[in-house]
Amino acid sequence: MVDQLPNRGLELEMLQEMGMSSIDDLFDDIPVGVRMNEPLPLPPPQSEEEIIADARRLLGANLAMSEVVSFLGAGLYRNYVPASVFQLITRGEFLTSYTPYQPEVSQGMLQAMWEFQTLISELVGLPISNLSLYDGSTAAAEALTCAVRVHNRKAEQKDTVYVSELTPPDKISVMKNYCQGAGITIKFIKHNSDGSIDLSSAQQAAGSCGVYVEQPNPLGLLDGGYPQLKEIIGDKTALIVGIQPISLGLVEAPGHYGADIVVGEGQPLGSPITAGGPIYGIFACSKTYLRLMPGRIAGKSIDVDGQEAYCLTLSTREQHIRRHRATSNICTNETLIALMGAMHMSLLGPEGLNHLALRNITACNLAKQKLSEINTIALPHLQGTHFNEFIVELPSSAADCLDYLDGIGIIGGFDASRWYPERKNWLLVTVTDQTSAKEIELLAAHIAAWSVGVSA
Amino acid sequence: MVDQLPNRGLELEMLQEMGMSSIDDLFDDIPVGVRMNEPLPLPPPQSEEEIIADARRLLGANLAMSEVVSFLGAGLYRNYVPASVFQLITRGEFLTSYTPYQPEVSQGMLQAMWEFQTLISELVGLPISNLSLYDGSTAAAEALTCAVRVHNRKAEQKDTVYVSELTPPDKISVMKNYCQGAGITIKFIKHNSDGSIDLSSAQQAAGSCGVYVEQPNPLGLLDGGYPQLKEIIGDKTALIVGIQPISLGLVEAPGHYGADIVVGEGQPLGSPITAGGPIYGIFACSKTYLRLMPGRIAGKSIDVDGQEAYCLTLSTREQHIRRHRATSNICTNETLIALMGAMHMSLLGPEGLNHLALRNITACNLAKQKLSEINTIALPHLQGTHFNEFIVELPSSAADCLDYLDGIGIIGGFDASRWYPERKNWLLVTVTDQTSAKEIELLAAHIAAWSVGVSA
Amino acid sequence: MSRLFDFAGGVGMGYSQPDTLMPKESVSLPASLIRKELPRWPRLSEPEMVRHYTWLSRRNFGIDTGFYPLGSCTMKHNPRVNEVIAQIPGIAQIHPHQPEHHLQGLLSIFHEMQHMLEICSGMDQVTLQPVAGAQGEFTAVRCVQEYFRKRGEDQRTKVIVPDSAHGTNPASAAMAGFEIVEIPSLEDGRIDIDALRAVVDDTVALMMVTNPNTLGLFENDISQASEIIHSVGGQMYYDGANFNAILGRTSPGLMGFDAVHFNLHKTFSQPHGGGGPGSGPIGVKSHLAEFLPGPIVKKRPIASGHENFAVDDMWYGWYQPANSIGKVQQWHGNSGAVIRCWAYYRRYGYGLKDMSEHAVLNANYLRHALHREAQKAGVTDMFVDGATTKVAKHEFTLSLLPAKEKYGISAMDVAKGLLDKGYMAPTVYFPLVVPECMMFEPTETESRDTLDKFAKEFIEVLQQDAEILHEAPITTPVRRVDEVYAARNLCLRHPFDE
Amino acid sequence: MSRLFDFAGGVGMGYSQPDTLMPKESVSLPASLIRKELPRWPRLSEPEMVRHYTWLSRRNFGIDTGFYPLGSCTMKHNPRVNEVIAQIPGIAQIHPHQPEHHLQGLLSIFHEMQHMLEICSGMDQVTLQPVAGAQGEFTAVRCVQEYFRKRGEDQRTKVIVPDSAHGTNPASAAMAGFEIVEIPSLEDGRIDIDALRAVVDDTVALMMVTNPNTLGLFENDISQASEIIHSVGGQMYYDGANFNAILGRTSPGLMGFDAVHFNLHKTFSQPHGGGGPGSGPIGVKSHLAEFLPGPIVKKRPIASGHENFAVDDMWYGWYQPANSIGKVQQWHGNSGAVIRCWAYYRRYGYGLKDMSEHAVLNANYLRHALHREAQKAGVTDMFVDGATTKVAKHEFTLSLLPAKEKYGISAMDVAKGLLDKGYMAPTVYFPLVVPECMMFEPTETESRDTLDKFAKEFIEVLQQDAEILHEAPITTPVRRVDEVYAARNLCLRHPFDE
Ligand SMILES: Cc1ncc(COP(=O)(O)O)c(C=O)c1O
Ligand SMILES: Cc1ncc(COP(=O)(O)O)c(C=O)c1O
Repeated sequence: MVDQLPNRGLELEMLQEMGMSSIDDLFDDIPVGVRMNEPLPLPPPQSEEEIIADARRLLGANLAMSEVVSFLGAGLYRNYVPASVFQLITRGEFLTSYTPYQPEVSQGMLQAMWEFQTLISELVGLPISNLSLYDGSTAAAEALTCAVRVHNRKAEQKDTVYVSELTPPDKISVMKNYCQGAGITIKFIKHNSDGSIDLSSAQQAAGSCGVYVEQPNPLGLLDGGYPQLKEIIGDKTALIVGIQPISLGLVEAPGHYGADIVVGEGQPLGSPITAGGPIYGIFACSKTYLRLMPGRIAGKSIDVDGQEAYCLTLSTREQHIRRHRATSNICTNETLIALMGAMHMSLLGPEGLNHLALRNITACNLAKQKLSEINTIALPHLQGTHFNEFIVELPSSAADCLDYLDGIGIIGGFDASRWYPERKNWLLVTVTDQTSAKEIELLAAHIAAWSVGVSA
Repeated sequence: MVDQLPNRGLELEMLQEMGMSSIDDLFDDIPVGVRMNEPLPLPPPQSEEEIIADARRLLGANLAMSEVVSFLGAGLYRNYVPASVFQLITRGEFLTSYTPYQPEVSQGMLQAMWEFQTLISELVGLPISNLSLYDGSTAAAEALTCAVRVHNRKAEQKDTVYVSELTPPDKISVMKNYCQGAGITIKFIKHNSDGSIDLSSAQQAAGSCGVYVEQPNPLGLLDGGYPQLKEIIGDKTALIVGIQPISLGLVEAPGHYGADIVVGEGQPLGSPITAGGPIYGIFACSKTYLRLMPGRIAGKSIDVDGQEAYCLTLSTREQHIRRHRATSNICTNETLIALMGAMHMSLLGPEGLNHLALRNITACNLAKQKLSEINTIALPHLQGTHFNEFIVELPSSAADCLDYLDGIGIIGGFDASRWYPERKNWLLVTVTDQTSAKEIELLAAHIAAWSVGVSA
Repeated sequence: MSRLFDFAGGVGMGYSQPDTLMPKESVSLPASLIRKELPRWPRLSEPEMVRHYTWLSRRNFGIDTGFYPLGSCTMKHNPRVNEVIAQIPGIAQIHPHQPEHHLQGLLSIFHEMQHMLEICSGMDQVTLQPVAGAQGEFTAVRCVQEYFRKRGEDQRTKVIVPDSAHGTNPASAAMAGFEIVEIPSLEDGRIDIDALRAVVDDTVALMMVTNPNTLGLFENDISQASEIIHSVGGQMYYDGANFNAILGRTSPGLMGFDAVHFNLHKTFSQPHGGGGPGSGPIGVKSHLAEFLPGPIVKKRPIASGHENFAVDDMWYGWYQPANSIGKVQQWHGNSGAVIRCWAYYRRYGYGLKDMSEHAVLNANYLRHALHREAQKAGVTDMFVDGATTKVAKHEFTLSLLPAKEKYGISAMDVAKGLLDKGYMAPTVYFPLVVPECMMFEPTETESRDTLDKFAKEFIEVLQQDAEILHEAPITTPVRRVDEVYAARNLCLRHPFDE
Repeated sequence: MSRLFDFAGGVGMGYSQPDTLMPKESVSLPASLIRKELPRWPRLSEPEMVRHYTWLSRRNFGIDTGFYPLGSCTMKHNPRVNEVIAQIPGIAQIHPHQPEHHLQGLLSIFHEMQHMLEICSGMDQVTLQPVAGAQGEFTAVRCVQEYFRKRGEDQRTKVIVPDSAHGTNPASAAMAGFEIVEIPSLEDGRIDIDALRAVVDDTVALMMVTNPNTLGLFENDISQASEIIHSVGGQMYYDGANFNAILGRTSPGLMGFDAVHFNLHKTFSQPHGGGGPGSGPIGVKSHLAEFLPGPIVKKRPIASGHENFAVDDMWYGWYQPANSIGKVQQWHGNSGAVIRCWAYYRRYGYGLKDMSEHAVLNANYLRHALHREAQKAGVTDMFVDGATTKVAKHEFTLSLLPAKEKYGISAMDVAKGLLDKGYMAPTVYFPLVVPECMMFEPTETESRDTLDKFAKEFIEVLQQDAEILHEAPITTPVRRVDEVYAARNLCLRHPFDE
């Protein structure tokens, strides 16, 4: 079959033109000792129809969140990506391009990148945005090392950064991997029992290279204390805020209350969850960090005729120029997914973003209300403001409750003891713009039934 | 919401610039007596998310042939359309264009049309192909009227055409509607009990304006007698052959055995069944019919610089020029679907078409073999050569059998008594390249079980 | 150039297929039926095929690439979610011969669409079977024909068509066997009531009218025309190609029509790339309903045992009109198009009225902007309105006759000049009543910015020297194409090595 | 120009949304948290948005629009069925925290991919977590680092990298905290075994090698290099960016490597438009397996009660390596990319060998054709091979130094000239060991016709006058872009009215 190999059947002609007589001639530079002499022990090739049938069978065996009632979030969120976004992102000119090394024939992608930077910059309230990092966790990790690069010389607490103790362990694990090579110590900031940040604990971070907190925090809480953080930690310590981008349709942009770097998981803006990737990491910062930040940046320039034109810029930070002194090793990144984000943002507009945020928070409020009516469970942070998820304290383990709900066909949320092992009974319930009132009723009813059962 | 109306919210500004003050001003030319004064009694607008949810719910309630075991064909056939075809046809430049009135900016579509014409011309063995008619039935109907336009003056049997008696009644109904205005009488040609054409009956068509037969015929039979037809009916009578395009990967092209016009349902080449539309009608002919044929034709030309260029041609046949003397009233047609056909043909290549035909006929042979092993049923045309469907004679009504199979989740075929009312027990069983051996086993087993039951 | 028949390729096919179920050798055909030579199709690998059609597409203009003010064609944006919906297996993989209980979702959507079109048009019964506007016309004409046959009024052999009508109107009526009586229109394309009166008698079966007419003007004498036709026992047919102008503001029913077709692919946005597919449902008043092609969808109570298949509290079933003309397409029409148009309708609901209002707003605004820019640039001597009127509906015409007479610049020159500016040209030389006609239909999906920019650049084109404009277009994939050469040197397929 | 921030639009949003579940007024936020001004995002209706991004796309070059011989990037055709598969809800709508019994299909595919990559690379355990090649490198370096820490060999602080290595190699090793020892390559980019010997001692943790090297030549001394490094207790790392050259012909395992990364997005064709996404799994020998990031998929017998969820006769479960370095991405890597690459792999199966053979065939043929056309045209004085060799692997280099010296034509000039011919330029000025380097990688998905045509047109470019070539490109959306201006006048976002 020709299929993907247009020269199938022409091998001999081509070889003969080069004065060779067999494909083996092309490989005789491989020393005999390292040659693979047996065929690859793999199954035979499949046709497109067979592949798609197998894919449908295997992936069809997965339980897609779109096919059940789900309250699982914890960092990745059910969302809706407008149909036009998929249609446009799969245009071959976008899909099958690569890094725009030749700007003259890559203006479309470069301009889209530059527009993405602007959209993110406006979203988070900071002048600089890159395009883009792998995901929210690596963006957070790169922000920490970037903060150290910028502040370490003058820092009182050298090689030290502080991170909110609520940060999910998997994210902390990524941070540790990224930080250990540079000899950075990660210390933790405490939170109060109502979930809000312990400002006196934060005080201890002053003089370190950077502080990382999340808004909303991993318990789903919007923390009204953050606007004081910058003053507490001071100018020489980077305030790094991890955000859920949709929330910024309602919640103040961190750049407006002193954040120096804003990072986050871009997924809710334009990308399906896709089992956790490909998604894209948001990274924005103030001018101070520009030359030591990681990742790609597109700049607006002119061509030889003086016409508006775009190109990659500040590449001297990057590995292909600076090699081992680069600000990051990132090369292949998540541009195409970020571009989906740009398309989604373009369609939303400011009011659309605001409405999307309102859909999340009102659904969350409804869920809080319904669940708070159940006597056998508690909402430990009921008084706090949540964006789209919150903790429910159960009368028995969250794992048991999730099992029970799973039997009914409901994904009830996230077992928070996977993050906070001592919190066996904490269930993190997530609602998004995709959650219906009926689904909330259903969850409340079944949690009530289960909790009455275990309480009895 | 702006959504599809970019000027939402700008109405007043725009009106004022025109010296108006309300939208009503734009409609005051509508006489009071015919104004609609109440709002349209329709439901409120829906968001994209709500529409898609409703579509999934409603269309999800349909039983798609891709989700069950199906042997239903009878003119429309389960097929596979390569993924790249969908991806390319939805490129906005193709999707959102219209009739290429301005050839300078429509070269892509025009060239694709011209290439389609060539592909079809090669497929059926005739020099001319249009692009395209609505479906197979209207193509057949237009072929009849075209034949009369061409031959009537010299015809011995004026205003008369002959059609195979096996032709499905719905298709005959379309033919009648198209023919009646021109005063054309449709007479019928008989078939022998083995399903083959009765050549002596065909003899009677000599001197009429045209003869319409199908290859494979509606019983699924390939008729070895057709190559004699042209000689029998003579030069002054158009031989019109309706084809299933896939079969021509194996079966002689009608143009090579004397057909003057070849028509057919394009669907199996590049288009999903889609409940019967949009699909596309194939229409090809010899030079004799060119100036009196229906539909669009693209021609190769040059531009003012002498460069290769394409444009619509021979439009003087069409309604927008010739008005009531046009060869057809067709205006909007099925170009986009025909283009899917062209893409599919491009990917298949000659060998791919041949293989696809072989997949059909071998699956059909396997099904015939398995079903012929069942004692309680009969295959009345067992000795004939079938392409991808055949008649099974059941011990009781096909309708009953289909009901029984439906209960098991199998679409068992087509109740041929819907075409031939006296044949209550005839089931038309269709297999295609999409049918698996396992499905054939399943059908055989369940038909056997049912027929034993009713025979007992 | 990328040419399909240049791809000679390797061996095999561009997408690999599973094996046959039995060995190829097992197949035996009668010798007379064996194909001796396979079609001389090209051989493309998938990468080549993708690149070829991508290349072709990039040489094509669509709404997605720019403003497409092609009058009479309603080139509005095609929402992309509709394409997603049309790929759902519950429509794409449906066979029209499946039993009703397999198709309740489809049938309920059909029913909803019939109902919606009945409401919007003021008709009593709609069928979705015709697959394009012209087929809708033919279908309706056939129903009227059978109506009169049943009444024994066989003398009604004539169909009246204004000379400004679209070509499909007379063509469809002629196909059904009617004699066409063309009546001249007034200067503004409107019906000449006196001319109409002069030709009517009891041989008239039908009058076909487009309203707003092909100049974009509302026929304010329409009730009178209906009366005249009805007074001699004839029927009134509404060509709904311009339905985008009147939704929720008036209806063919209110104007006295007996039958109407809809160009769903225009008004309801089914993409019809390159010329189709379309969908041309018709609606009729109750006296014509028994003649409609079947099947039509009706609802009824759910039979017991069928509850599981139902999508709501009613059962949707096929229904055969008593004296049906039979079929005009072998299946159920362009169901896939109907589904897309349903999705489009759902987006607006009762707001279809807003949609029409914006279409009319945009058309009037563009007309205003063109005059405004002409004034600003001092080129008011180049064109005049195709018809004098305070307001147009969803489209309007200009006559470039002054430009032609003064500067030798034709409507076609201007059209080609617009191509160079990155626009699709408006419809030219139609309707014929307007000399050097250009017909503009912006649709509701264009922004004010686009209209303003277009108006400016239109005037820029007019300001070019005639000699330069004769050379246009120069920036397009090819330059002016020689259509005469194409007709004289017919090359309708790849010649291979003949 | 279409500029996103020019769209001021009407009111509202470009796609309509359902209402909120509770009235907006019910929402109360602490005053300090209320956003005062919404982002100054543009307002586009769907038609405007579609047109804007369509316009942008048409100003971009991709494999679909033309030959893309960008060396080191393996720009092969991206089969479209893979995109369809990646949209199936069973991957697109999957949350990584769902329990194993929700994900048996996904896990079985992960397992199949781990297994296939183990076979192709000769490694013992693969993880799919890293999301790009560079992250794969970093992950492997971290594993090696922990390996030595566990063994108490803390003195191993150095990583050896040939100067021809890709920038990510030293960058990744440095990120992990290693000191980089760069050794000069031989003229052909191959490892200088003597130079290597000179630097090794027991402070060496790792050597990173690309084979075939960045000049496209196979390192025939690779076994020797492995021996040297292993003899001092170090580890060998294989940069798999060039894996497309050797599948089924040799493997990193056979060559003595301990760890390897794969650029799935290159070799297995995950589309990475504009620069990504990628997928960079790594494979290691058993002694490193306990350090891999988790989770990894392992199979085991099905526990009773779970049969209904299973996709075959085994259970696929997550598994945490004993001394895991932890995570390098928060979830399970780029699962969506892994699925596409799985679909790609299935298309070839054991025929992955054919794929590599065609990649190498095409590269050698193109190299041959370039020399052939140069000969024909008599321009043999413009370039020389980047390295003398009988055969190249999947890519090769030319040096344009002669052209530069004789005619003042630089590799960059030629690159820009190629853009005017409708091609993407090869990689230029990399690797640095080749002066005025151009690096060509045609991949297996290009036809002979394309290679022949490109070779001809490449020579045509060389035949242009230097002055003319300095002006290239002239047919592209913009002309030569001033990168210095961009860096000096940083404009990294829309300025609004600042
Ligand atoms: C006024 C008018 N009537 C009828 C038609 C015919 O409709 P269709 O092209 O769908 O057959 C058209 C469209 O071209 C039209 O513009
Ligand atoms: C030789 C080589 N090594 C490593 C890499 C880095 O891989 P990635 O871009 O996937 O991070 C690349 C790709 O750019 C490469 O060409």
